Amino acid sequence: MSVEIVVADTADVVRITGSIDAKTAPEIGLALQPALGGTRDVVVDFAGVGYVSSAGLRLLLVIYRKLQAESRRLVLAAVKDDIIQVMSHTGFLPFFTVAANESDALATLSESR
Amino acid sequence: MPLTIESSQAGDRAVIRLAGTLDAASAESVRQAVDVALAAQPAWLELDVEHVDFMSSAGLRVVIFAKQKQPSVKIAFRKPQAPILDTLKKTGFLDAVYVIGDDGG
Amino acid sequence: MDVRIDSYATHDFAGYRFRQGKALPFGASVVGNGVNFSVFSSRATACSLVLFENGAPLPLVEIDIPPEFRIGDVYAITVFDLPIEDIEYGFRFDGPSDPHRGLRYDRTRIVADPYARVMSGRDTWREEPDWTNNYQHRSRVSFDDFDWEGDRPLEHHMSDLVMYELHIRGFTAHPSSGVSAPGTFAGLREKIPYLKRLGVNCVELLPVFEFDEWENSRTHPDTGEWLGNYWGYSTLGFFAPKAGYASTGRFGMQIDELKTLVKDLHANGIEIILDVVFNHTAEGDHRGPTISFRGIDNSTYYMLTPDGWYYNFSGCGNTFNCNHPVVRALVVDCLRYWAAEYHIDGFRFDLASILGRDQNGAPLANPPLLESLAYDPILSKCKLIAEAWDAGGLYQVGSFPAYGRWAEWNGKFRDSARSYLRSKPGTIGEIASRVQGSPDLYSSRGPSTSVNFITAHDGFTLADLFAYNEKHNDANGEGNRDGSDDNESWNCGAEGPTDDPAINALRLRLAKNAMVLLLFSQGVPMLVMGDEFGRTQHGNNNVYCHDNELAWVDWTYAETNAELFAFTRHCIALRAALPVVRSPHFPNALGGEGRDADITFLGTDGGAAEWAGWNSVLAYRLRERSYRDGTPGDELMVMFNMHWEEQYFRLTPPLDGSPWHVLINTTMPSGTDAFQPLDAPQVTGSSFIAGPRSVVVLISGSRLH
Amino acid sequence: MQIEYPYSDTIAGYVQSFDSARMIAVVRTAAGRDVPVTITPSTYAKITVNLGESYRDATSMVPSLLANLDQCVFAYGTFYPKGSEATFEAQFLIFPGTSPGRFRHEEPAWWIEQARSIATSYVGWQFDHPAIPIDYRNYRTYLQLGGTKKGDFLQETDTISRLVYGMSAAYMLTGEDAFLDASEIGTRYLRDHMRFVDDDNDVTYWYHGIRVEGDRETKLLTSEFGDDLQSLPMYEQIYALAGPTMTYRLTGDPEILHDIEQTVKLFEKFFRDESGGGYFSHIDPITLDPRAASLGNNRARKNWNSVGDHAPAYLINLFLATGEARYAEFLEETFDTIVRYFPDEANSPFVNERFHEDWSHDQSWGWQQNRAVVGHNLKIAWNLLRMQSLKTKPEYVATARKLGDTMPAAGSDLQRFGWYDVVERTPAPGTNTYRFVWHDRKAWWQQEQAILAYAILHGTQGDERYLRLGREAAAFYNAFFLDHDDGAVYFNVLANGMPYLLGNERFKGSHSMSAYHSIELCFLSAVYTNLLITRQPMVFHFKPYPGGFPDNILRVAPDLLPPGSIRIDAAWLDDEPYAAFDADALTVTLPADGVRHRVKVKIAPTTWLQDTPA
Repeated sequence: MSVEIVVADTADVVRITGSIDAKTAPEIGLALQPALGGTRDVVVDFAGVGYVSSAGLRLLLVIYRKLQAESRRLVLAAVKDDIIQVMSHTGFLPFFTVAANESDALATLSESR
Repeated sequence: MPLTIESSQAGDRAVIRLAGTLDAASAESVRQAVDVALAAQPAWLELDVEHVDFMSSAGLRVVIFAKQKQPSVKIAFRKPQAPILDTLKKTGFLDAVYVIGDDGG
Repeated sequence: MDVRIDSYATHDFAGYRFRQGKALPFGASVVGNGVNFSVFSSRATACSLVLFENGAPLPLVEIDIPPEFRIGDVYAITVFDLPIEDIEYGFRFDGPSDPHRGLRYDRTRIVADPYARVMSGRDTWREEPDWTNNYQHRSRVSFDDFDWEGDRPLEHHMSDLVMYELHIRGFTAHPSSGVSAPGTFAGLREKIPYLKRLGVNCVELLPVFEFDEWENSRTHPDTGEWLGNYWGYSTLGFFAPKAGYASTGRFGMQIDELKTLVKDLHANGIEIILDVVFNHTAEGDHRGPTISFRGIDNSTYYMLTPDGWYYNFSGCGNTFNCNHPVVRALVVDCLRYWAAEYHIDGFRFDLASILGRDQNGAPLANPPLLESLAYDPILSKCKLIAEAWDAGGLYQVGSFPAYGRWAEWNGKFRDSARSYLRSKPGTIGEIASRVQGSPDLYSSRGPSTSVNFITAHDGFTLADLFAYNEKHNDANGEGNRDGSDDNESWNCGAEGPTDDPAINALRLRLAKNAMVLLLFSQGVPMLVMGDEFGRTQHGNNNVYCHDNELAWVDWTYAETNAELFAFTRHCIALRAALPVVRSPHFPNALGGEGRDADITFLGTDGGAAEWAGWNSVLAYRLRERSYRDGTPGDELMVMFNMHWEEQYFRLTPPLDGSPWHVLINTTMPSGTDAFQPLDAPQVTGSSFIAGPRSVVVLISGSRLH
Repeated sequence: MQIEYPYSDTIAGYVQSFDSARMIAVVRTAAGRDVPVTITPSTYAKITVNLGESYRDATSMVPSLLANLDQCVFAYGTFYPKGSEATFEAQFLIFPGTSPGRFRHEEPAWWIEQARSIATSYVGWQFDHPAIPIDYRNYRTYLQLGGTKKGDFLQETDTISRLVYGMSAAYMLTGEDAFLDASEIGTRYLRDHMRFVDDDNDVTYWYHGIRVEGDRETKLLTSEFGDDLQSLPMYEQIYALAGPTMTYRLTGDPEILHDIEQTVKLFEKFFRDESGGGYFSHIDPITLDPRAASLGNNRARKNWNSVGDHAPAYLINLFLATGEARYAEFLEETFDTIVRYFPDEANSPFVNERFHEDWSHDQSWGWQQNRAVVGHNLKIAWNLLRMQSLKTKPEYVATARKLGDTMPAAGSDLQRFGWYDVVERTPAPGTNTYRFVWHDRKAWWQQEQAILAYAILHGTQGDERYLRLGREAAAFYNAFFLDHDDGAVYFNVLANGMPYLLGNERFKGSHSMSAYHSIELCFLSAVYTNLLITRQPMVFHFKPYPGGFPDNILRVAPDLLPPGSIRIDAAWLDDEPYAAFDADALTVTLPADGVRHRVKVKIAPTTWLQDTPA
């Protein structure tokens, strides 16, 4: 598991590699602090994510709620289809804006606003 | 160049020899010549157009109209020049008439 | 840093750190950085907690719970720093094995937690299990958080419900369903727009508590068809949703998937009622497997004969000992859990009469369980619906101990409706009571007590009811011996499918007649999935074991039988539009003091009704109670002609003097067999001829303009 | 005089009351007369069925149907004299729908399926499709009642062109390839055999037809019809364009457009009356002179066909396909001329149809004298309202409504529904009835004009009376004109609706029939009913050639409808969803990939009605 934070001009981009589950969620949570602590919109790049467990989905929702409370926006990029399926069937999907890849994600953020 | 019209009768064959330019103006006189020729109920109406340099659509309509009025008559063009053949094609009339050369075809 | 003083371990074993746990709540719950396990057993001598890595054949560790951790009959332990998503757990109990005294402890077995909120082992529907595994149904730790976004149970008034009974798998398993996750909660969620279109506002799900579809599974000797426990009336864990019903069950996310379904149903105004089976468990009789209860406290959880055998009032081997205080508490905890955690709107209790038997099986005058459910603070707005009979011969339709709360599946509505629809002589009087909401049965409770149905999952489908005289259950592999022989069905002249247009037209008309009878009767109508477009089971009236097209909804019927669908939809919309047919009060059949009765039964000549047994024609005028104080409202003239010839009815003018309009006439072809009030054609004459075996409903009132 | 013998007739109207004890229903006719209709035990009833549908008996539903106030019904029965009265006993009833205000012909697929059936009949009859490939060499003008050929070897331009129109329209509705083949092959056949390209005058015109004799064919330059002998009638040239233009809407074949443009040139050069306006009805075959003495009573004349028929026959379709301003102007000029010269309210509710050069009325001509073709009046009303959607002018609406309001009393059958044929333009002295000129039969194409006129009158003017009149006309047509035995529609029925099958009127193909009006009716009824009245979406099919239409713009507006009333809801390219369309402009931008694609568009009314129950 690894987390990389890139500061793009419209938002902070968080690139996660590995699974997001009960084991990794706390570390990921910590690693995200620089981005979450800020004031800008956040893009989470899932290109390197193969599996998201219940705990992982919960982490994402918590992040979403935090940003929402600060009227900041969260976009998930490059999420694999089977993960999208799971998120859809467990009702997590509607909370998130999803983009095909990082650049699309940044584009959506710059468009609407 | 004015049009000269020369009619003759040979057995069941009426021949009208034309020379010059068959334009809209001269079409009316050709119409009369054709009417006369057909009055004798010939089996063939032969139009010798070897020396006709130009044949207007009006001239052609005279012939087509004649054929329509007397379906039994066979119509032949003798030695049409290229532009005339072309007109016959464009007007879809070629497959309704016979075209003959020197041999009398 | 964590400031809780109980957040540190006192004990250590094989690298697992733990301390004395909390006795309540029962089951496994996440507390800070640990997981608390609590389990009851009154006769065990020792208990150990067994932890597995997901799916592993052998345990990760087995922690003997120190004697000092036991308080009363409850063993509780908190284990710290567990990777909760990656482990399964169970218990091993030591204790006497003396079957004749009802004691069946077995140290060689690992048993599941009765309070397990997630169970693994059957994560994907019909995926062949590893039979060598000695711990088949495993408990798992769950997340209990969910973002409800302000949802809560809808609390529709009972009398406003139109219920729709469905089987999670059967509803969308068929390829024609066109959903992305066939046969799952997610699949049903994709069909919510369809339910909206149909107009139902409540779904009743066949059992969704974890069960084993492989229980007693076999292959049909002739067809080779897999036969198993498809319906699921055999519970493994009362707190765990069926993993195989969740497309995400293989990831252990069934809780979120089901809660999402509930949230979306509610968002669309549709309540969700669960069919719950507390009368027995999947452990069967003494020959059955030891899964949980038997190995934890056999004589507490089951009704036993004096010499330790299992009472079998359920017809399924054992009988859950519901009126034992401990078991009663489990049932109450369970229902509270589903109502509070899943926002479930109500429960239908399978063979509920068993819940009114004492520990020796004798019917109780005042069954504590039923009473405590009726007065429970969390369940106070939940629908409680009893299947008011059991397999032990107790039949309590109309007499079920209700405490003013309980509704009943009205089996008598089903029986008399079926008899009347096939023109059986002598049914006219009873059907008159049924259309009023069965005051003869529920006089003290009101029509909302009566859940009216003509078909249910158990028995013929509506289409088969008018296509078969006999059951055809050979596909069940029991020589056509299973299933009821008393179906009150009529094949209309040919057994099964036919090309005869007259017979097919009659069958369609009878189905429409049935829909009117069901949806225009006082009480709570219940349809079964697929009946709205003529689903067939080819004459099979007991498809409990079929996970195939026999039991699934074939959605192509929605096209081929669009006519019946459109008609049903019309009737449901009319019920919603016309409060007069879903009154919370029984209509008053007596006039007097210058006011008119709410309902008047009439003869074809407009005079008094003919109640003689030979008569198969029922006509009545039904009006809103507002007429009692002289305020005009809706008034209906309903004419049931179950006679094989057309019937002439003399019409008397409506009370408000306005003309009659035709709302329903099942003699008419599709599109003009039912109207919404604003389109209803005005009646031209002072009499009406109802076609052979048809139903006509006329309306008058302000709603028309 | 009082009628003292039993006689049979048809009553059409709406149930006012029904005494189910005596089985007597009172039916109110369009004239407002209440007729008691007795239902006897032997009375049978049926529901109107479409071509291709099986018989639907309604005998068992009669009491239910008659119990509906204002239920529409046709009753054929017998008047039995009884004192000064007469009782009417029904032999059979026909119900055009199974509840008041519900008409089967308003079902979304009704007219589409009717078009499919008629077109299928004709490709079978004319070309033995699908047994052998479609070849117009086998086309014959005359078809017997059952569709068999009469054995003549005459092929008429305008009749083939009408069939081509029918096939193109049927394709646009159904997307069936056979219909597109028939229209494209037919268009090519017209070009190869009927076209006269006149280079000296730089115009194109069309032979009246050909007589086929083996591999040679005699071209028929001038009309063979009695009305038009020895001349080139405008009417035939106009109808020569009907089929090709409709085909062009589907394919964008530039060759077709060229022929059309050259023919329009012919109209402008030789038929147009530069001084007086409008177009002459005939010109001399040789001199192309409208004033030639040889034309006899057709000399220097103008009539409905030469002035007005442009619009419905090809011009509106040409504008829909090209969107070119010059055709819009041509249309405008056409309708301005109509509203200016045709109405004759001082003398008659009917328009005057024949004119001298100076627009003075010609009321001595041939059979027409001072007589009215009822259908032409309705056709004018219908087309004025199409034009109204292209360019709004109060006089268009006024004239259309005037005709729509006066025609029922003057030209329709208020006892049985349906529309008459040719009547005197002025009532017989001392009466207010416009006498029938020859007979009281009802021709299929006149019904078409009424159905379309009142459909569009209601659809654009929203007046309930027009809806009723349109429904009555369509109910009569669908109840009596469909030939359920042999296919397609009858030419004529008697006033009471029974088919009239004698002489020329037995034919399924003739110089006026040939699947033109019957399918035009299906096409436009489907459009007006679905898109303007019941507000249901419709699907249309096209198959343009790559690079055919300028700028690859395919125009899919089905007809001239009120601006903003419809939009493209979805589009498919070879059945794959396709997004490159302008919903409100009703255009699809075709891919420039050099491939010929099937284009399907779903067009929906801008105000969409949800399906019941609401």
